[in-house]
Amino acid sequence: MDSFRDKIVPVTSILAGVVVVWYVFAVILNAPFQRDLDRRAGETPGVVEFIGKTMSQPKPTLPAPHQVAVNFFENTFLRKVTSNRSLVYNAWVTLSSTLLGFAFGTALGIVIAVGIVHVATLDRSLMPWIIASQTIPILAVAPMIIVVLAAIGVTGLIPKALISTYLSFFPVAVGMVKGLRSPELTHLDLMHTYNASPSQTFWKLRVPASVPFLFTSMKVAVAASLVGAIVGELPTGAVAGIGAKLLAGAYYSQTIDIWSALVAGSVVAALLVMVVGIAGRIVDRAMGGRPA
Amino acid sequence: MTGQSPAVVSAIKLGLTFQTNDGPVQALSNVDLTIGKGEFVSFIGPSGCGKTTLLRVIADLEKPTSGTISVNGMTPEQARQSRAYGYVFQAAALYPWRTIERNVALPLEIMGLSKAEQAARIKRTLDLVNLGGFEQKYPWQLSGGMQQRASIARALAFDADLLLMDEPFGALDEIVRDHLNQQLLELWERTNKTICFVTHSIPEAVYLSTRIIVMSPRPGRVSDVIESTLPKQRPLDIRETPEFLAIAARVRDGLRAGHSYED
Amino acid sequence: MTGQSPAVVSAIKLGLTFQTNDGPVQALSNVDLTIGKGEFVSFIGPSGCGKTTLLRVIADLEKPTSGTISVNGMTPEQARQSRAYGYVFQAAALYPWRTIERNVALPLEIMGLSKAEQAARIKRTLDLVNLGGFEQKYPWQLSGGMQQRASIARALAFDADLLLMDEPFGALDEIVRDHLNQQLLELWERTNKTICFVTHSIPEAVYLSTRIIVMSPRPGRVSDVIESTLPKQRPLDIRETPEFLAIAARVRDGLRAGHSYED
Amino acid sequence: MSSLLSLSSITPRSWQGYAALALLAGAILLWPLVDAAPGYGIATAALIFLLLLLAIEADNFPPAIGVVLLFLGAHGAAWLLLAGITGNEGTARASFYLLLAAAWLLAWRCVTVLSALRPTSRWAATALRLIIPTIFGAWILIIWEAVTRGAGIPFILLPPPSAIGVRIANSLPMLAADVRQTIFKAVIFGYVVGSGAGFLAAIAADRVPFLRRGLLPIGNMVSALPIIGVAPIMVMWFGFDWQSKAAVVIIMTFFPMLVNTVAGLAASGHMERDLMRTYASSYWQTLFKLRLPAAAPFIFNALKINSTLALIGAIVAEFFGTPVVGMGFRISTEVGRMNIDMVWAEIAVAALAGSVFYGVVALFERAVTFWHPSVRGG
Amino acid sequence: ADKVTLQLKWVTQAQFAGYYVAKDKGFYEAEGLDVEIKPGGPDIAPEQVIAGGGADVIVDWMGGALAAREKGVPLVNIAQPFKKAGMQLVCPKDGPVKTEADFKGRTLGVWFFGNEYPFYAWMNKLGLKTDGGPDGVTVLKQSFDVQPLIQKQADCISVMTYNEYWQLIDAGYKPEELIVFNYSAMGNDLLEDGLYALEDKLKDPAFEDKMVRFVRASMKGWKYAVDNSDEAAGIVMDNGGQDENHQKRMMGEVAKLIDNADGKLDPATYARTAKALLDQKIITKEPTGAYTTAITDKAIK
Ligand SMILES: Nc1ncnc2c1ncn2[C@@H]1O[C@H](COP(=O)(O)OP(=O)(O)OP(=O)(O)O)[C@@H](O)[C@H]1O
Ligand SMILES: Nc1ncnc2c1ncn2[C@@H]1O[C@H](COP(=O)(O)OP(=O)(O)OP(=O)(O)O)[C@@H](O)[C@H]1O
Ligand SMILES: Cc1ncc(C[n+]2csc(CCO)c2C)c(N)n1
Ligand SMILES: [Mg+2]
Ligand SMILES: [Mg+2]
Repeated sequence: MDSFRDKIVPVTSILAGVVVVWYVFAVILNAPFQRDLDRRAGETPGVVEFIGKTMSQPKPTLPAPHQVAVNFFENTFLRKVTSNRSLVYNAWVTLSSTLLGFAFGTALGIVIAVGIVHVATLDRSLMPWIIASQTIPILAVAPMIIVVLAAIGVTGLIPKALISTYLSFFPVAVGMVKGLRSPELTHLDLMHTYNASPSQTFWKLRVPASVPFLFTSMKVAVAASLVGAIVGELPTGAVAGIGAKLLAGAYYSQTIDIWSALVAGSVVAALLVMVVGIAGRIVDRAMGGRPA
Repeated sequence: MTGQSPAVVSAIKLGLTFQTNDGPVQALSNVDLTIGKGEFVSFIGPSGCGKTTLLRVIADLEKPTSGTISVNGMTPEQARQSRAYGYVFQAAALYPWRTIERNVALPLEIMGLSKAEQAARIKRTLDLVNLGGFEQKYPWQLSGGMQQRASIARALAFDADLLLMDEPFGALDEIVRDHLNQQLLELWERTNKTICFVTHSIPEAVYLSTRIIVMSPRPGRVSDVIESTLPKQRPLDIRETPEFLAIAARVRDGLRAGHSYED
Repeated sequence: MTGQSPAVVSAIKLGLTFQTNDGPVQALSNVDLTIGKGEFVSFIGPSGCGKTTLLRVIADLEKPTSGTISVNGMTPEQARQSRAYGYVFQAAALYPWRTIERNVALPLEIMGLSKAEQAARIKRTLDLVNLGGFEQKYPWQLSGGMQQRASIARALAFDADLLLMDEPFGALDEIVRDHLNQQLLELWERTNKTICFVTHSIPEAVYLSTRIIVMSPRPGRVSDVIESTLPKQRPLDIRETPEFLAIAARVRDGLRAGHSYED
Repeated sequence: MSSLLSLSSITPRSWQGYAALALLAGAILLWPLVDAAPGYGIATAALIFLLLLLAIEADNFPPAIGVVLLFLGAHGAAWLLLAGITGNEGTARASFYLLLAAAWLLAWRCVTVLSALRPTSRWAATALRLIIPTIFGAWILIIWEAVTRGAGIPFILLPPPSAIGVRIANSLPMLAADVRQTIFKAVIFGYVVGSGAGFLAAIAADRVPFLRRGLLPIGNMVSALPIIGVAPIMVMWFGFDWQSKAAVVIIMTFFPMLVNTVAGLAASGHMERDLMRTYASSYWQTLFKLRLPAAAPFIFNALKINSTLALIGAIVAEFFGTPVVGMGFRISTEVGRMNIDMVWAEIAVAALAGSVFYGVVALFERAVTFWHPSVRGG
Repeated sequence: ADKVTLQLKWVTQAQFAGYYVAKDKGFYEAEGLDVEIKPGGPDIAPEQVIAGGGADVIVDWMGGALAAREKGVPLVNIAQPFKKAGMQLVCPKDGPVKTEADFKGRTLGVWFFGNEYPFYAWMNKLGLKTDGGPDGVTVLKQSFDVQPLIQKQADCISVMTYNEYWQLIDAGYKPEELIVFNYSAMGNDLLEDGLYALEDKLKDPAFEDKMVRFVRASMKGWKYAVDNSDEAAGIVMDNGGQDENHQKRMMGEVAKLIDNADGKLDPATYARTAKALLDQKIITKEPTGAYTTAITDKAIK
């Protein structure tokens, strides 16, 4: 893989490209409303002035990058990290339930995959229902889950984490079923000749063989987990967290707030995925992985 | 020798047909075979005649579609479950995520041996196949022949009474091969193991075996069984004796008969 | 023969060191080598002495860490890009999602040959290695030797002027091997290809080659170069002539010298 | 008949049988089944016991008959139990649940016996493959029905499956319209475009090192653009109709495909790649002839995960402004109207559609990656 | 102190200022109550929360409450702090809609999730179909914000007097540039924020007494909030409200809906609400016992 140093130039130049396109779109998307405003105010600004105005609306359709950047900077660095307006604080709230849900989800996904691979009855009966469970729209049942959990006294982090779990176990389960079944047949035969127990075959062969699938799935799962945590914040009163910021932003049409919360969410996501990726590479290295 | 000692492998009218996308393939047909304790039996035959398949049936890696087979008086499955045999595959089948040392340790871990015992066996067998110094390498860092030797070491470390070896020395040069042949004979004599050995080399088969089973293809069947008249003690230069050459010639004839192209 | 024809492979002070988790491994050191057009050069040497590595360097699959090498007067990379050679790997490396036929077709598709030409070449080479009738099978449905033959067919179908063959006949029995040896010699004579051939069999090396390069390990280097005095026309029974045996003895001596254990 | 089944002669042959017998005894101790006035008729109760005892005794019959007895006994008893709760809602006592548990254990035994069968004909194998998950699923519904009605759980918290079934039957045209809007427009379009875009991005990143270094970290950022943040923006950009939902689906399905394709492209073996090098095969030839086939198991992973993600995405996106049709619209609206049965009807349809979708992808996977050990049988 | 859990219909904002004020000012404590206020959110249905045992009393709109009552959750209105409806439909003056006669063929933004009944009742009255045909209106399910109007995706949208209306003003619309159809002003209003508890629990005198004290303290809170709107907005902010100016403005508007803070239900509006729901088949039979004046009668002498 490439070193961090190798990545800086490409990442920054692609980001720069994104920003340029973003500005163009900001002007285009904000122009109609600006024209309305100007028409109602009876003004006819010049092109430059008009473009300037499209990029400084308080509630733009698409905020310009610098508006988001300023908002992001203020809410990240200029606020006490304990303030509930601080993005750091809100990101942390979301992150904590993400991580808990991700841990649950990965564990559950692995357990299900192990069951499916080892128990014929489960393979046949459980898988269709797991698939069905994933098509239940989470936002529709999240409130009911939270209501029910609250009724039995479970509140706080756990309900949100459970929604993350629900979303993240599936990629892990699907990937691990594939991964645990991916050992070469000769490798399985070898275990057979040793009369290895299922658990020995599992630990010594299936698990190592499934590692590439596991980490790939975990990248998807950690992202799904974050989405789950954010979704789970809404029906719990949206008190704190990135989801709460998004909701408040949406409710008051604070598009700049929405976008800076989105940026915060994306940064957290990218970091989480990178951490999983790095963990994957460390494991691969430790397993004697051959450089490409 | 066959009659008196109890049968380790006994097959009657064994047959195996694979179902493939374009019709059935009869890999074994009507194989009758008895191997006694302490025998060294070589299987030789044209490529694709069913040698590997036969070994796999003995090892319970493949179920016969007709006939019966017993190993140590049990079904192959029971024999496998009692860890009756060690198997050297035709391809090395090393686990890429384990170093050579850990690969050899694999069967020992599964048997639950103590760390000390594991270490001793690993050292002994790796030295035997001349891989000392490569313990910490991963399989892809070894040459083809070294990988094959590592897989032999792994099977020897397992130390079962029955050894099933599928062309273990195919990728080795003459010198190493001679060396390992001698080592194997020595081990066999010392431990009275029963060995089923697939090879393509006629001299190797003659040099090592008490009995040579010649197979022919389509469908795979036993076409000749040659009892060796060579003494148990076999120095390397026994290979120049007329007795040896006579046996070799007979094997060659049997082999040639099974081939579709005559030159 | 070496001097007069233009050099197909020319290596000067070639060295290659692998970096591994527990220190560097010197796979090749100070290898000087010139192979002329139309030569049949065999490489023989103990397991792990660098034969495969040398072939891989010629094929531009590995970059030397010292010295220089040219192929057809170009860098190995340019030679590879001009599709100067066909390569038979030590392991079969067949693609599991392709039938045998489609595996042999692979290089032909890449070269962009017409369907008719592809079909003709596939038929010809599969017949050559005696795999007619197995066109529609998948690799895992073949025996080890059949897989190896399929991979030989694939390389032959490619039909390059330089053939790099890494123990192509390792998993084949004597009869098939003799047959393929003859086929290969015939092909070589007819087409004036240059062939680099790794083998572990001394008779095979002597029988086939115009020159035999004996290598020795740690670090891998050329320890002896033996020019064959045998005529170009070689019936199989040439292997019993004193001349043949003399060359074989010299190779055996060279080989033994490179081995660490003396028996 | 009654002499055959006199209690003392009952001999179970499985732990499920023993447990069921114990539960039966418990049920007698804790009689009656319900608190309410009408209760269960004596005949009904006796029949329930008879059926359960028959099922417990089933293992003593030849397997073919035993399976049928297990099946009929467990499900007949369950059916009688459920039928009897009508008019007695919310008054079930421990005894009721014990009998239900006994029936469930026997159904479990039935599934175990069925799983162990080695059918000889293809037809029987297919039938078995369908029957086993069906029994499993049926019991989810039976227990759900029994608990919601037995314990009288408020309808607006969780309606019983029977009510949902009735609702589905009565609202077919509406459900069809919603499916058309959500699945046939937003989901399919978004799935194809999103998966395709993730795939192409992975190829681009693979082809151009500059993009690999730059695009992948940014691709990671797209991974968690939370749907609730993105959905309103997409509505803003692409309007109320299905296009904005498709856009959300594209964003949701992009990342799994990107990550899996990147991993899959690294999955081909070294020797196989070397072989391609010896042919001086071009990048694209190597890609199509080696690396993509080798990546197929990973790519199908993504396609499977995406098949359910796309559905969730489209439905949830409809919570944020839609025309007055669509599965997500219906769900959020009917929650507000306390028509929770309609909500579950939509969920059931979504689950069915998702399973079919997933199943189709899985069938393709088997056909395309027939050579992979996981398909050849590992 | 007796514990009471109150589930709000929406996030913390001045719409619920009375309860927060009552809590912060110690009015609940003075009645011997320990009140927990649970904020709501999108798609959280207070009816479900109370049915699941997660709350003793909820803030709900009459439409949702009566629908839930028919579905087996016997909700009873015990007080009605909001006398008027805050919902209205607004259209920009420079758009095609000037009067009710212009609706035909237009696209209108409506909130669902149980908030759509007044709109459908109104259209019913006007004889307009809502299926998107040329002689009816096209209905859009509107989300949290006022973007559909700004984006011109709808010709008119729903707003609350105390909330989204001001977002339009903030977005640059002047009040005189907007045409407002206020449901209360048109006499089409259905009852909004009321307090609801479960009928069977109310039969318990101890619980009833608790509710009497709760309503009394809550209405005291409302009165205080109406009289001290800036301070009330501050209290809302302290409890997690967003955007202080917005809350102040909201408080001012909410005050107009409270009238005199006695929480008494107006039977005429109740009857109209029930009839509209019946007309639209939201409920199938005339509700009985869906409200009680006993609590407010005892609470506010
Ligand atoms: N990728 C690699 N990384 C590290 N070491 C390697 C690698 N490939 C080969 N080696 C080492 O280089 C040496 C030469 O290996 P090579 O494969 O060339 O041997 P060889 O002569 O072909 O042997 P054989 O006859 O057994 O195939 C060996 O010691 C091997 O361990
Ligand atoms: N899994 C399989 N499916 C279908 N056919 C198979 C399978 N395995 C082996 N065969 C066929 O069975 C026959 C015997 O194969 P086997 O591997 O036993 O040969 P062999 O004697 O070991 O040959 P070699 O010396 O080349 O290794 C061959 O024709 C082969 O094509
Ligand atoms: C999903 C959703 N539903 C309704 C509204 C409208 N709304 C805003 S405030 C308010 C009063 C609730 O007590 C209502 C109904 C919305 N914005 N989002
Ligand atoms: Mg074989
Ligand atoms: Mg080699």
